[in-house]
Amino acid sequence: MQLNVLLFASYAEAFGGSRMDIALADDATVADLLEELQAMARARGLPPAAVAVNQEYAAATRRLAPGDEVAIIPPVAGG
Amino acid sequence: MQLNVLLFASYAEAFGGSRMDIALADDATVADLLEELQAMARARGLPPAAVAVNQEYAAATRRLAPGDEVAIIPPVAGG
Amino acid sequence: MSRVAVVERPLDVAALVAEVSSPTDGAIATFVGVVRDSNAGRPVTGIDYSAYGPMATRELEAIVAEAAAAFGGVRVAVEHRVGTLAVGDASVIIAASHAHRADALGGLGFVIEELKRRVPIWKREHYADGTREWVHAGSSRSAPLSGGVA
Amino acid sequence: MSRVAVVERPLDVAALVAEVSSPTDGAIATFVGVVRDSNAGRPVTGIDYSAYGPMATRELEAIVAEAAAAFGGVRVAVEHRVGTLAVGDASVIIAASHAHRADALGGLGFVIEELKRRVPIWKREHYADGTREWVHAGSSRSAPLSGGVA
Repeated sequence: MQLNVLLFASYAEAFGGSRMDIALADDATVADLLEELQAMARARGLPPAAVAVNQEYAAATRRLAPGDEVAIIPPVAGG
Repeated sequence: MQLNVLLFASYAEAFGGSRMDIALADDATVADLLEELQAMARARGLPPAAVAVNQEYAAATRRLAPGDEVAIIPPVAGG
Repeated sequence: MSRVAVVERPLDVAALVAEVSSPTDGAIATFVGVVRDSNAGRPVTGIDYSAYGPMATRELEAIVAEAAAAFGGVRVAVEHRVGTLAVGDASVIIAASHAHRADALGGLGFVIEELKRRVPIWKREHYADGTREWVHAGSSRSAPLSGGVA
Repeated sequence: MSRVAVVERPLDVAALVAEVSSPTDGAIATFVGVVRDSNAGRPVTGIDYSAYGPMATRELEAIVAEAAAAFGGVRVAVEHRVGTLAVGDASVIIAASHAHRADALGGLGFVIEELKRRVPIWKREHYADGTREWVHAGSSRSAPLSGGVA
């Protein structure tokens, strides 16, 4: 499964854009996506991030589907 | 000692004005003033009040002096 | 730094926010007290507010000084209106400004609670049936330092 | 009853107060977040705010619904600004209205804390020396439901 994830803030800056393609197994979960990102993020000195699926924070065990809107959520700093 | 005390709110309404003369012993304290007022207030169904001397809440043991600005402070309801 | 006043004109929340704001501060918390259309189930049409003006000002000054001491130097502006107010009119506005939100919010809460507890201001509600009544919600707590009457 | 928005224009505290006010309500509490001129000792000249707009709106809607459930139906308006803000500009305004002050103040505090904890909005500070940096104050708490990266 090819996912096109949304990137924001420090992640968008580090990866050079607001979207990035990531290849995952067809039965991949949020945890698998995070593992895939982990080495890339660490190499760039990025802080821990969360994942949102269809505009809601997603549990690590959640299965991803090709049509999902998947976003990497760096530590928030609103207010 | 003749005191001219300031009245507010329900006390001013009940006693018909914003000031009232009260005769007290020359060594009278705030407690003596409250005792003097007590029967009058109770007869009119007024709520418990505090006394301020020179624009500050006064302890019951405080001695009153002829030049003091003395005020009867009904329960406050600002805000 | 702080300012308090008892006034006879309409209050303006934006003016108080502007007054307390500062380039060093990241948080401004405000409280607006408003005349509402009922109290304890009775329809209210308006409220007369009156004050022992000089003492109310002194108490408010003491309260904002205590707030600054307790909440990291929080800067506060308070205006309380007196006179006859209609439903929807603001009776009091408090604005508290600080570098950080904890002290702005803490200072705000402190000032409104102390104001209601001890500032010599009174109100008489006007009801829809034409009657009027003094509101004595805080009776016992209004006498912090002397004995009660009656 | 409540309303939330992520906007690209200046914010107006008086407008939000007017929006939440109601004849049944006696208390309106507001919070204004403002860009300040320093952070952790470094001179700041401005902040870029960005958001994951649709999710930020959904989270804010969830937060004001939770506030209403926890604080007696408190009515809340929230606007968060995004874009490049200068020192002194308001980045967020929250207004909370209720019959009584405890729920207005309680609802206000709840909304600002939850907003900072979970709404997907980010900021990059501009410093006087020309550098810029992402602010990641709430790192660990920003991942309430999934594991962290790196």
